[in-house]
Amino acid sequence: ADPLSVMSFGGAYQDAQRKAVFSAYAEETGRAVSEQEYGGEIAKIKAMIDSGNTTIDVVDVDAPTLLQGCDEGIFETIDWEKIGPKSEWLAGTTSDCGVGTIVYATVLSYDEDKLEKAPTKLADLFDLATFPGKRGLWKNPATNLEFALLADGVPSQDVYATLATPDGLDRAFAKLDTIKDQIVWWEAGAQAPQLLASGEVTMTTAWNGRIFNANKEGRNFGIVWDNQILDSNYWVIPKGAKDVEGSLAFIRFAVEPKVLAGIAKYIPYGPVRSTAAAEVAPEDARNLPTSPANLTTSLTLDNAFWADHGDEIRKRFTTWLSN
Amino acid sequence: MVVFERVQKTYDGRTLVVEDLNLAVRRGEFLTMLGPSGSGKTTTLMMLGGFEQPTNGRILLEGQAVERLPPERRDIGFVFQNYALFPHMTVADNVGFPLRYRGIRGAEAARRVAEALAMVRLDGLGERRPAQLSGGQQQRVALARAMVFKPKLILMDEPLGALDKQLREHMQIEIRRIQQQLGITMVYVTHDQSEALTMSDRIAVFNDGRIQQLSDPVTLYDRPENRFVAGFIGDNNTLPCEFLGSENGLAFVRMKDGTRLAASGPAHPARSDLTVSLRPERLGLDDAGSAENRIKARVLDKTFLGDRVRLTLEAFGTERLVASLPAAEGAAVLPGRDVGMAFSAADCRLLAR
Amino acid sequence: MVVFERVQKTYDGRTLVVEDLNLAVRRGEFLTMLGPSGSGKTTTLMMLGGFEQPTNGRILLEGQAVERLPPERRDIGFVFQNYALFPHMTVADNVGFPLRYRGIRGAEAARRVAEALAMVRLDGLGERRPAQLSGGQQQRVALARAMVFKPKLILMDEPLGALDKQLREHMQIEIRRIQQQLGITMVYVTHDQSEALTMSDRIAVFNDGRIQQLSDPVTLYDRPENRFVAGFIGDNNTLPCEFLGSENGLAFVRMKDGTRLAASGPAHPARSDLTVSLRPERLGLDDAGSAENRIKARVLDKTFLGDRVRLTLEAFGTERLVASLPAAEGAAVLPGRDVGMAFSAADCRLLAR
Amino acid sequence: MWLPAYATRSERLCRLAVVLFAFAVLAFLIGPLFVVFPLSVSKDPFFTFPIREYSWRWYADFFQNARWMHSLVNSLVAAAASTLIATFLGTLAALGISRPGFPARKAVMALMISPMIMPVVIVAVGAYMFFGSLGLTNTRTGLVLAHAALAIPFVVVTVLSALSTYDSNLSRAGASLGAGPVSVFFAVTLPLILPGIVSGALLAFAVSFDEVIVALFLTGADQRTLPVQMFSGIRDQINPTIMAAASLLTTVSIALFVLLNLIRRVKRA
Amino acid sequence: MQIAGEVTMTQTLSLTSSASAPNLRAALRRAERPGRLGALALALPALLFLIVTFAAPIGLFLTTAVRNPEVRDTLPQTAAALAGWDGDGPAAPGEAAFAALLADLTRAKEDNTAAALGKRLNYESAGMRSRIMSVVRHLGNFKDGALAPQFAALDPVWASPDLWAIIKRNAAPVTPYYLLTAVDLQQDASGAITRVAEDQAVFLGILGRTLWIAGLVTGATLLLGFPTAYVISLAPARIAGFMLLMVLLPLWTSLLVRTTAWVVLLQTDGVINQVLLALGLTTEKLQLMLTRFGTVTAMTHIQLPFTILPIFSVMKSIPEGQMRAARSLGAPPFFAFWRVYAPQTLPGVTAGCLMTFILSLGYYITPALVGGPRDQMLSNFIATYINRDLNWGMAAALAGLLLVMTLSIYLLFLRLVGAERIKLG
Ligand SMILES: Nc1ncnc2c1ncn2[C@@H]1O[C@H](COP(=O)(O)OP(=O)(O)OP(=O)(O)O)[C@@H](O)[C@H]1O
Ligand SMILES: Nc1ncnc2c1ncn2[C@@H]1O[C@H](COP(=O)(O)OP(=O)(O)OP(=O)(O)O)[C@@H](O)[C@H]1O
Ligand SMILES: [Mg+2]
Ligand SMILES: [Mg+2]
Repeated sequence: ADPLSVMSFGGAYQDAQRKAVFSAYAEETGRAVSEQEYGGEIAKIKAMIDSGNTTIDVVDVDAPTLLQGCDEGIFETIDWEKIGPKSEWLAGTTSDCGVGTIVYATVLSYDEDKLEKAPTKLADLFDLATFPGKRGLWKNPATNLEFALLADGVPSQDVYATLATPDGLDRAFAKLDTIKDQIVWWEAGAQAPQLLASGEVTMTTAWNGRIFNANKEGRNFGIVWDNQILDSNYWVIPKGAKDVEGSLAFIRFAVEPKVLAGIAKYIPYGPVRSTAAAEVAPEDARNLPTSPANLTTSLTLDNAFWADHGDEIRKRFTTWLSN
Repeated sequence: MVVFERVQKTYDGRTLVVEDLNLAVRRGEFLTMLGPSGSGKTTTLMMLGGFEQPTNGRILLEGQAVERLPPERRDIGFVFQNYALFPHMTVADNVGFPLRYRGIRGAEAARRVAEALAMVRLDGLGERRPAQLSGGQQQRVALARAMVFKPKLILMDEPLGALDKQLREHMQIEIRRIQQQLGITMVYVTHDQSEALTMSDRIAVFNDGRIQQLSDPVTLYDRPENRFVAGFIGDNNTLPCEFLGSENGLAFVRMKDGTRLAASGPAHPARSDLTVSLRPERLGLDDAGSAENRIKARVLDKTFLGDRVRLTLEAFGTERLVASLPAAEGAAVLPGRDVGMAFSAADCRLLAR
Repeated sequence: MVVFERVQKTYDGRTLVVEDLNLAVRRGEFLTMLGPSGSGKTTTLMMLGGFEQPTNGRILLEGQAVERLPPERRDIGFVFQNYALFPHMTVADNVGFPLRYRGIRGAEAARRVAEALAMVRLDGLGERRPAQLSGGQQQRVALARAMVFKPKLILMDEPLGALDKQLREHMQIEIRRIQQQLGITMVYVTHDQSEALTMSDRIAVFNDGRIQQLSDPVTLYDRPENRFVAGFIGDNNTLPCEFLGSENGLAFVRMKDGTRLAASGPAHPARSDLTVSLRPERLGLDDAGSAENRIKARVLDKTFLGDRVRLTLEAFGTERLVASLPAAEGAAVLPGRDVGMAFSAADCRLLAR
Repeated sequence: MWLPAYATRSERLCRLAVVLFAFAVLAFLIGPLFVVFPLSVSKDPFFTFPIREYSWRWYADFFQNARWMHSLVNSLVAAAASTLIATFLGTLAALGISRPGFPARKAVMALMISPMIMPVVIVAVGAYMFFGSLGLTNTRTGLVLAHAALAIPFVVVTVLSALSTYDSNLSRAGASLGAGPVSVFFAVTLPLILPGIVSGALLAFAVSFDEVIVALFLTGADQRTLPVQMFSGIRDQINPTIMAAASLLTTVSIALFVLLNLIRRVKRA
Repeated sequence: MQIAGEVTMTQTLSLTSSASAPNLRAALRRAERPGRLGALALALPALLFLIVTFAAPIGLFLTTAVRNPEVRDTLPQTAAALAGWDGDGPAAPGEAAFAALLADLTRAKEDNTAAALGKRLNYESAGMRSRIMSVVRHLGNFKDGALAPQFAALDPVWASPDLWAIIKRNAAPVTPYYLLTAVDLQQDASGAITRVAEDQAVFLGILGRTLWIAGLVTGATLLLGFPTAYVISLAPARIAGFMLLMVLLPLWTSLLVRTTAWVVLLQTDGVINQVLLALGLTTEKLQLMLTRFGTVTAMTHIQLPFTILPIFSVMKSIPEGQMRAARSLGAPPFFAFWRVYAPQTLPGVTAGCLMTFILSLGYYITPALVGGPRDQMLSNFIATYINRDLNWGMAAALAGLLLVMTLSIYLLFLRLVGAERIKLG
């Protein structure tokens, strides 16, 4: 059979997938996986489908892409019969067109070698008095506004309701204002550890996997799990894929508890399938966002909220940045 | 051999660069087109070479109209002002170029090239590049290249313009020699009157897109047909006058101050706008010789020119007149004094326009 | 007014471009530096203008050494070969430029500019740009600009080189007129001998960084001091000869074939390398006049030159000789025949080197 | 040369200052081209100075990693193809434009040059949309067509400038000697403007080989070019392999540049 | 015979009458036509190629700035039903409109077009997307009978006219929405054009920023480039040749490599900070990366050759005699330079500065990699709108804005300098 073409986000994440999933799949089925990578642009997937020549069989997408693509019908509908019981997935990580794979977190991180006193809670991000220095933040309103409200004392279950009101939005921006001139913005996931490594910032929000990896390369970065924001990735099959059955078979393999749990060995992204959690080695589980100790104050990103309000809030965010 | 019939040419649709050209080139002659810059000489040559189309009129080559004939099929040699040698080819390749397109190759071609190079005295330089040659040598290569395929007609557009005086005079003699030796018809363009006078069988004087006069050099100099030709070739004093009548083949005119002069020229000039034209060197000191005209003039200025002296004179009332005397003869003339001058009727041309 | 004292100049530290220049320019005179290309004329002028430093020697301006004086403080007008008009300024601004740095502004400046433009006959063109003027007009602007601040000295480096012949002759007269009218001292550079002869009070002939002769035009032409000057100014036949002795102020020489000629020149020339120099136009047909020298020669070629005829002769055995006769006189001479020629001893210069 | 002989003392000082300034500017121009070299041999996976340990690991990664090699091949193929198209079309166009009597020369030139000044994002997005409707996105054809369009002005400009020093009398001479228009072109014109065409082609190659934005939009995973690979490298996964790639690219372009100038110098001499 | 005679007649006629100007022009045109067509034929392939692969795509893309197909294509029945409804009133439209909407959305669900519609309507009013999608999700739950209450039950806003007015307004095939938004304007419910709220007004700011950065870069290149070009023009031939090579070399190295290099230089632990620290010029590391300073510096570095080369070529053509003349006329050195030399370099300065300004307007890579959020230029936003939001209309409107600026300066360039004067290397 032709190799199965799989596209993911590249970097350490894809390295982990390769080790835990792709090679195992090839070994087991005899069908090679041809890897592609992309930056998460939905436009890329759409362009491929529009060109009438869908060359990629399976894509790893983030939640907003899943939502938008599903609505627009650019993904094949998933026949869950062939994947497994939906009930084994965490709430909100199943969809008509996508199968949740891992959960990652946006967390607060710092360089333990450079700081005398380590931050312990999210609110420390906004505490310039105790922790002077630059802050790295993702250049995107999502997560930052949530962090702002959380740090301002809004309970996680009320965050989106608050954010939906003009007052709540103002409150979030006001909180960000308090550290605005200390912020260094990053855009790509790899920049956050780079900011820490180059000493550009004292602390930064970051994707937990990236921090983990930096530590593997000899850094000593710390993570504050308090108020982490969770989001998940999904396997989807782009419309018009040549071999839908084969794609489904691959996805089924990829989310088998053992296989899925294997990813955590290489990158600390937690499996969304509850039956997989049990398969994770305890020494790896510690680093996962989904480990119970880390989950106490977490917030799950509401992508529907951002689909509805993202446009407006992003404009406001852009203006706010420029002033 | 070549006939221009009512040829007109415009580049911009407004002004005629060539106005109405009628000209027949004879077989074997050396015809020069002489004229000031912009008078349409190059344009005429380009039309003959096939690089420009006449806007109106016909050009006949050996009796055949050539409008439809592209340049490469006209079999005319052309020497361009800057030689237009192909810089990427050796001298031999340059000269052999036309042979290639005439199916002449190999030993025969080599022989012809060597012959042509020998003709212009460049034997042994065949392997050089044009850039390795002096201006005069490049000129010879261009000549050899235009001759090597034995065209009946060779056109040259100011071929010596880029050379210095000495080399130019030398090449004039060479070109003339080759032309006579091979009996080629040549149409030659220059704006240097002495070059034209030296080399040509006939000269066509161009101005404003028209041929002003077409004749042999001596006639051109001695009997110019209009004021332009008189002024363009050699120095000239032009003085307004009035026609009185003619007698015994001589014309009589009255100058502004009433002086009567005997002149040569057309018997019954119709125009009112008449002048006499006097060459400075044909004015001599009044030595009681046989000259028909004698006048008194005041010497305003005297300039030393080496072999000659130039006098600026005032005569016929307030007219300025320039005379050029041999230095020895002029030595005695002093500025501020009056002097008697004489000249023959033949040297005093009555001209219209 | 200007004195060069043992001035030397080298650009590269190896060859002396100016070898040993001693020259005094008199107040109010028109002094021309004449010489072939590369003879150091421009260099000399540049040193005077302050644009180059002499390597050795002194230059005195009005008795003062000027080495330390930058060009803008020398108060010398300079007309450059390509005029160096400022293309971004109007003609009036160009001419007014030097006034600005002399504190002359407003109405006074305007008056001076208008005056200068009137002097060069360019009234009313003040608002044009240089690019909108013809070559001759640009030349006048350059002249006006160099004069407007009334310098005592004006330097000109081949100011007419870019103009065509007619315009050049016209401008020669204009420049001479202005110079005489204002009584300015002028140092003028040219390589055109006729220009030098026409305009100058004195001419310094340069060659190889040395002044070969410094005298007035007539002397220069009639009595060249060496072969270079004789050859450079006017046409010339140079023939080797042997010195026999002098008598009554005349020198006698023997030519290759033994012919004896009377010549003028130094009484006791020391050198063995001697020639006589004969100007073509000083050779006449033997008319039994008073000329000291009479020879027989064979006519090889005759070329028509308009007002004159050029004869190529063979004489003194196998020597080539060129003679130039008035067209009328030469009409009877036929190539291939022998002809008698005559010339005076004064026109036959005995020269060393 | 640096100074006229008549310069005053203050002028000399000023001039000295300006000359020093100019050399500083030249250093500013050249210096940054070389900072990538040390980083490419640093063992650290982050771009930090001073370098703690040296290693060739990133070069090894570059040459062993199929993705980098694949993108390198993609770039070479796409650049070669678009160079061919652009050189052919651009040279023809320049020949036409340089002829006397070319109609509407100014307007045509303005259009021909415009890919050079058009913000590349607009070109990229336009091509992305238009080619998408033709099924040309995510194909090498689409990328090559777009790159050829971007490269044409460079060819046109260089060939035109080569033609401007070409004496049209040479063509006339060729014709007068019996060669037809096509023969004249191949025997006379082409050899003489060849240096211009070659430098045009080199520029076209460089344009395509270096282009990021259009390639970002038009290429799918299979056609990804080296610059795209580097771009995502810098943005998404800071990885000194791009420093190795950058060092190699810089070395190659400097070598090409030096070679080109040597050829020119030899030709002139 | 007769025919031949006639031919000569007409020939003679045309000859004699040809002196008059119009005929002359016609004759000229006739004589020149083959040459013109031949020349055009050579350029035609390239022209067609550029039109197809370059001009047409851009043109097509720009039209999406006003295209408005979503409502028209997805809700045809609703649009028809709303045609007669008076949108100004306080009431929602009648039952027919609800029925039509339901029918349209049922089809849309099948066709997968509902999301695009939702997204489009969401631009006009936040939340529209989820309202539409929730109707779509609940399609199966609608029962016979009055629809209005059932809709209101899903979301009360369906009972108000505002939402319907938006649908009605966007039934038109073209919309000014994107263009207006691109200049921070909006159409309110009544159709009047007003300014958008302060915190939504982004684009004029970005436009101004784009112009300002391009201006800064132009100024900086001129400041650095002019003296450099001057020195090169003075230098002895060999050194000048070497200096020119140094100017040209950056043009040959990859833009990406140069930008990467600036990342390395500018970052907080980067070369510049290290050097400054080592020299003791600063005690604290400066934030250079992700700042305006960094962006302008990197862009200046990239643009500098484009400014230097035209200035140099003009300076080279100024004869040395100009300065000599000025000095001989009495101008001291500085004035000679300022009044005589500098003005003559203007054509080169104009060409270089305009070129740099034009090119700077379109920067994307450098601001994206070196710039901070306040340094992102129009191009970056265009790309984001495509890549992240799939919002073609907005991208096209911003592209139109950028294009208008670029083209106006390009036209100025063509007027003042001319396309023929562009030289490479
Ligand atoms: N290709 C052309 N397009 C437009 N006008 C032209 C062209 N060639 C020549 N002309 C104009 O036609 C006139 C005659 O030009 P032509 O070259 O025939 O003159 P010429 O007698 O050869 O002059 P010169 O002695 O300067 O070479 C001039 O006014 C010139 O400007
Ligand atoms: N700036 C310079 N540097 C080096 N050599 C120079 C310079 N200027 C002139 N020369 C050399 O000095 C010699 C004399 O030059 P100069 O310009 O004085 O001659 P010229 O008599 O004015 O000649 P021309 O009639 O050609 O203007 C020439 O050999 C020239 O090459
Ligand atoms: Mg001509
Ligand atoms: Mg000189």
